Amino acid sequence: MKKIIACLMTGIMVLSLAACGSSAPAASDGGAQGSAAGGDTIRIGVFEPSTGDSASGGKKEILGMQYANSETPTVEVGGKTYNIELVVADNGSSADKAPSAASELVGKNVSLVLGSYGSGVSMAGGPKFEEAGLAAIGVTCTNPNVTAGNDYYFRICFLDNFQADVLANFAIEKFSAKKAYCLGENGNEYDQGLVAFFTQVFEAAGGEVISDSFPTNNSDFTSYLNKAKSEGADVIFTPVSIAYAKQIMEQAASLDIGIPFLGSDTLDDNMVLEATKDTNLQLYVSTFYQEGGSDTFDKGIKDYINSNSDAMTANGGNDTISAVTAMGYDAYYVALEAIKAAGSGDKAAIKQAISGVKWDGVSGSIAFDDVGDAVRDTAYIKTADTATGTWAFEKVQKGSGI
Amino acid sequence: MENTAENIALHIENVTMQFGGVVSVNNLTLDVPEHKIIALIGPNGAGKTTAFNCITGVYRPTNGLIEFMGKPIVRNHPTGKDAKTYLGENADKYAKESTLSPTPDEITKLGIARTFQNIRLWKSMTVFENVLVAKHMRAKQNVFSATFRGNAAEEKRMRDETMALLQEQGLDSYKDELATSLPYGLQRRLEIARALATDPRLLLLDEPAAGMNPQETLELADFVREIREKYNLTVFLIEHHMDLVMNISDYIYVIDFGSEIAQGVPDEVQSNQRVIEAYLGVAEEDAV
Amino acid sequence: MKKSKNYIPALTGITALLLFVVLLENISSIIPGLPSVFDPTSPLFTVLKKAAVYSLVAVSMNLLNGFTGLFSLGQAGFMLLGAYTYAILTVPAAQKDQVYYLFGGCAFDFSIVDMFEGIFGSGGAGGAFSMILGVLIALILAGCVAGFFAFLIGFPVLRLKSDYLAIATLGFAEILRAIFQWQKLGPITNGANMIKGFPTFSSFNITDASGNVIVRLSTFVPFLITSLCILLIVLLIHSSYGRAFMAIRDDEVAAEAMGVALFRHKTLSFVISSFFAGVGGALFAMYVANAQAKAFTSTMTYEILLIVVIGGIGSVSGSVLATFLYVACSEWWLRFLDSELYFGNFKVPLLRNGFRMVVFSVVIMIIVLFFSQGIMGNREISFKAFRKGKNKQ
Amino acid sequence: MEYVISVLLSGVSVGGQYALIAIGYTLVYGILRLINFAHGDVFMVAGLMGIYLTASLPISLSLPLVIILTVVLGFTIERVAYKPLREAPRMSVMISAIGVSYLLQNTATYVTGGQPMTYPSIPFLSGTVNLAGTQTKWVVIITPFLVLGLVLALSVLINKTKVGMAMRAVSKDFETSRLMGIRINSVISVTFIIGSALAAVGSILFFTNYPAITPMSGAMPGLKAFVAAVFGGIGSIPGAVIGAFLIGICETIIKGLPSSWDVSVFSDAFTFALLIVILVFKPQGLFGEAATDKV
Repeated sequence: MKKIIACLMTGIMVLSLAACGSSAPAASDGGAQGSAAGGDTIRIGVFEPSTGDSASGGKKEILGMQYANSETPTVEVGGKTYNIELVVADNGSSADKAPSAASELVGKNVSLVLGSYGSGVSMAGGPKFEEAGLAAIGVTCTNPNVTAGNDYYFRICFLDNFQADVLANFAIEKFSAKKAYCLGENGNEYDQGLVAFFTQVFEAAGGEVISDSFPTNNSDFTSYLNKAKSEGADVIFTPVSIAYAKQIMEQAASLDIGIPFLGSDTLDDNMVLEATKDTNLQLYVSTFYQEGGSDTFDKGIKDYINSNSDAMTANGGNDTISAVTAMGYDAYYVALEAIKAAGSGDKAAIKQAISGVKWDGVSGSIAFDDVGDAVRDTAYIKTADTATGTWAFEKVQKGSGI
Repeated sequence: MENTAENIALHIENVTMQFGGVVSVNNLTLDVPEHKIIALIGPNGAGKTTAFNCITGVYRPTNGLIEFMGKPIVRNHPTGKDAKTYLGENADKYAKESTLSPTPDEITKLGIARTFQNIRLWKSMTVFENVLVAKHMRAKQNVFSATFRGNAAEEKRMRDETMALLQEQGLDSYKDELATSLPYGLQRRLEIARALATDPRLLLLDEPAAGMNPQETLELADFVREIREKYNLTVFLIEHHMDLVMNISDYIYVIDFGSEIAQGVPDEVQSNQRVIEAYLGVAEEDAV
Repeated sequence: MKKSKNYIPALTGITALLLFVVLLENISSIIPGLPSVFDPTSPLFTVLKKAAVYSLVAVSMNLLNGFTGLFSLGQAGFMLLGAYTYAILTVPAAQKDQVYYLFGGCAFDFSIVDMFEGIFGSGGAGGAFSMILGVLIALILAGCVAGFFAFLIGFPVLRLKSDYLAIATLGFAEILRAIFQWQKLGPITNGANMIKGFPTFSSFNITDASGNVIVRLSTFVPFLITSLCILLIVLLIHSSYGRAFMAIRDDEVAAEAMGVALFRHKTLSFVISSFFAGVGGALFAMYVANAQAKAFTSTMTYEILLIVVIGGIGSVSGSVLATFLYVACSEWWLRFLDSELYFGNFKVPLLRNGFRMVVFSVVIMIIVLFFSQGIMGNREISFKAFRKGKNKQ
Repeated sequence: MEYVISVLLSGVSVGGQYALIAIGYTLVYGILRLINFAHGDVFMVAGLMGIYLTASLPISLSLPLVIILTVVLGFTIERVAYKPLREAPRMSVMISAIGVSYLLQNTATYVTGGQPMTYPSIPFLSGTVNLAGTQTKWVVIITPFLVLGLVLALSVLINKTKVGMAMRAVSKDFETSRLMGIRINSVISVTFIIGSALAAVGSILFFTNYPAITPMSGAMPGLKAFVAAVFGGIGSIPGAVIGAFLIGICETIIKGLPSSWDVSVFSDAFTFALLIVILVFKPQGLFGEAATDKV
């Protein structure tokens, strides 16, 4: 019996090694591997969750990169045309799977990395990239600690504190809110970070904040929502991940809650939108991109989604464009710019080149500061049109500049 | 027992064990004098093993006192819910004194060792290891000295003693076999050897001859006497084989439905009418 | 006695393994042109590091479940305690404000490493020595904190029967997680945010003045610590106490009747197992370079339990072997199952994201159902068995 | 006042849904002495089946089909993963249960692609109603009554029928029942069938109320239902139901406590703390019978 297992294990081992061998071309000594490795291919690593809690967002982000890749599959460097290949590794939305996904990408000799959706995995994978001297461009990881202390991590999105600032100001300007109820997941740095910054800004402006956290995998939100109502909150701020947001919206609808909801970029998702359809909910979210911001992009990606059933599934079964898709799209072009600026697929050169890259993307113009964060001073606020089940543009909101 | 000049090894007084509404042992009082072989007999379900379990700390008796070598080791009286449902006698006798309910290992440490009715050897361990574990209790060591091998001398002593014990019991040739691979008779013998390894003064044997043929039973009788001499033991045993009981016991207690119905030397017990009734059942048809 | 001689080949084996790991890690800089799998950043080394960490936790769980027969599912909780203790104690004071940015710094405004740097100096050899000493002490304290909590919780729960014990320890781990994520404890635990910036395995690489790595030790370090800990566990198992644990596993009533103080030995085993789980948790934090309560879920405990089962309940070498196979399969070799694969124009069916884990769980079920002894049963890989095999020929 | 009513309402409805899962746990544990870790995941799979079936079939057809398929699933799990281990140590069966739970979760992740799925709204159940100034779904009101009805039916089954008698006998003494000619395997299968059917009904109620399903949706309700079963005294159906309602209500009350106390995060932790306290002080639960080990 033991022998059978032993044989089986050996078999798996051999097969998979063979698979690894065939998919990863034998490389190269130390430095100039990017250009030497694939001949005329440059690989871009995609470090995104496609399983776990954040799978939904991760997949949409990948979608944007894939579309961009299908639009511009090559890059011209030094008079030579290189094919761009996207290498996807699933970080499983969890910090303990992230390092191995990161080294998977490193092992496949990518020239730079895009991702991830979610800050926790980015922070867990970051040291691997740093160690390998590989630059990573965060797409929608908004936690300040992603880039702080890691020279190799950059990002093209705004930060949590900026986003919370924007939303707090919006709440005050639009609803003259005096009392806000914040609800986040316990132990989720994204939720708790936004709630903390929101509280700072809102209280500084003389408002009152009540906040609650719910335990992971919670389903019943009616108690929290009823509490918000009985406390007389003017707005409810729920910077939670998609699955919870969906649950909260559904339950709020059946409770006839009557208080406007403010959401962060994670709520900018079809599934959340769907939950608000045919209800009397008011949902406002801050986001990176608003559909209609670039007609060519909108049209192009809708065609892409509609013509590709896998893409359709990844987008949740319809062709509404998520902001993270636009961000993924922009990230791809920023990466191309960096490769062009570096003049090769060499990872060290690319790292050097990134900080100087400027790009006018569909989500606005992108440039980096010294820490590696994108310089952004505006966010889009959009609202769920419950009659049609689409997003409607509300306004461009600036922060208070704290 | 009449002869009070003898030292009493084990003294059981008014012990009652009640499970819910069932009284398993009822007001049992008996003495086991030092260096004697005393038997506790009775029909199936009479409460013999329960009595053993009270002595060895597996159960906490509902009421009563147990003394070992003149010192109280177990004492209890019904309290709380037990007091309301208590069906036995002498409920107040021990109420003033503090209760004592040691765990089985503490009893063993005092010098009472036992075997089990259904053999309970450690099945994944060898014969040698089975006996060696019983030496663990009296070893001078702690978990650090044991892990870092600071107890090498002590470990060697334990191993040597174990080996000597196995040799005496004629089990040394099986020492690396799994305990459960031994033939039945040897497993019983190993259980006794294991109990001896705890350096007891009183040995409790729970049906040591169960499942043995007459020849083996006979050998067992000699064996029990032999170890009594060699280790200066007192033996208290439960048994069904009347041949064995009558052969080796110095004194016999008979219980039925938890209560004592007779006591005496083998001949007295053998001819006692209540004992015969208890074993054969009252011949009701004849009585009518 | 004969027994002590058996440790010599075992020690030689471990030393050889450690030397091999150092060699493997540095081979790409010694001999250029090797396949990319030997690059220091290749998945090979990530897998080795993770497996080294997990194998310690698996062995610690085996000590409890396999050798003492206590079915506890609290391993992730004790790892959490270890990880946080290590992290809080070693993040340099200078970085604490950045890491605890939501709470305006940490309540513990010191770091063991800093403390030693104060004594031995922070540069060159003194700095290295301070870091090693600081990390070691933090690791031991991590184990102690986990062990202490095990002692506290063990008092009520170790009296419970097998499956009740399992569910109670599982519950305890969940409670711990909720507490460590609580924003009100933020100044200590950093609330929901991760703690980072402490020394990791890579900090042990020897670098030259300009920061280039000369000798890599980042895989060697977890191997060394794990080997030491497992060696201790093996010594314990083969001591008088280990035998008492096994007696409890085989028959609790008989063990107690033969003078093994049941509760004391159960507590001992529980505390020791949790100590090593705590050290394992600290190593895990070093591996992922952060500490965050979110990672230490019951799924993690289940994963470790399944590793123990695959390796064979009651076999230390089985647990170690199973860990390396499990981690390598789930994180490396079977990854290809997650992406679409084409042979020419033929698309291999079923392959897409998540398929790897399905295949994996099916394999686990097959092992649980049909090979319930696991790879090793309760046997061990030993040189003795090796020699026996030779003699037969 | 409105607020108190709303908190209690959701407590009762959560409790009712836990009760339906808890019965499955308590029955199985009563008979096999097995914590069926996979039960919560069966509940989750029942929810997913509800989604996929209603997508292609009318509700009137798909809901009964959900129950039937869940029963088949529960039955199959027992036959494939637990029956071969009947003679093995209890720990092995429990590990097998954990394995099944892992498999169901991973398969669900694979099938759904890790996306949260939306449970369809079921006519009437999903409709809203205004009760004493609090708006809520019909399902919230109906759940406790439905649970009571099912429990009554179940007690009749257990106390009045032959199968029920066999189930009681097996839970009292496994070996003797076998010797007395009770077909153990059929009894166990019936137990799993009842448990799974109730879990399916539970899933319909639960997910109508909380319509997003992720692969992890079953784990927490499953564990809590188990705690409820222990709380009420394992093996006792009324115990499990009362335990479930108590836990459901306590949990929502904790969530509803003032935010300034910041204790709502401990609503899950509370359940487990309760479990530990119960196990330590009253291991037989509220209505369970104390058992003594035979030596």
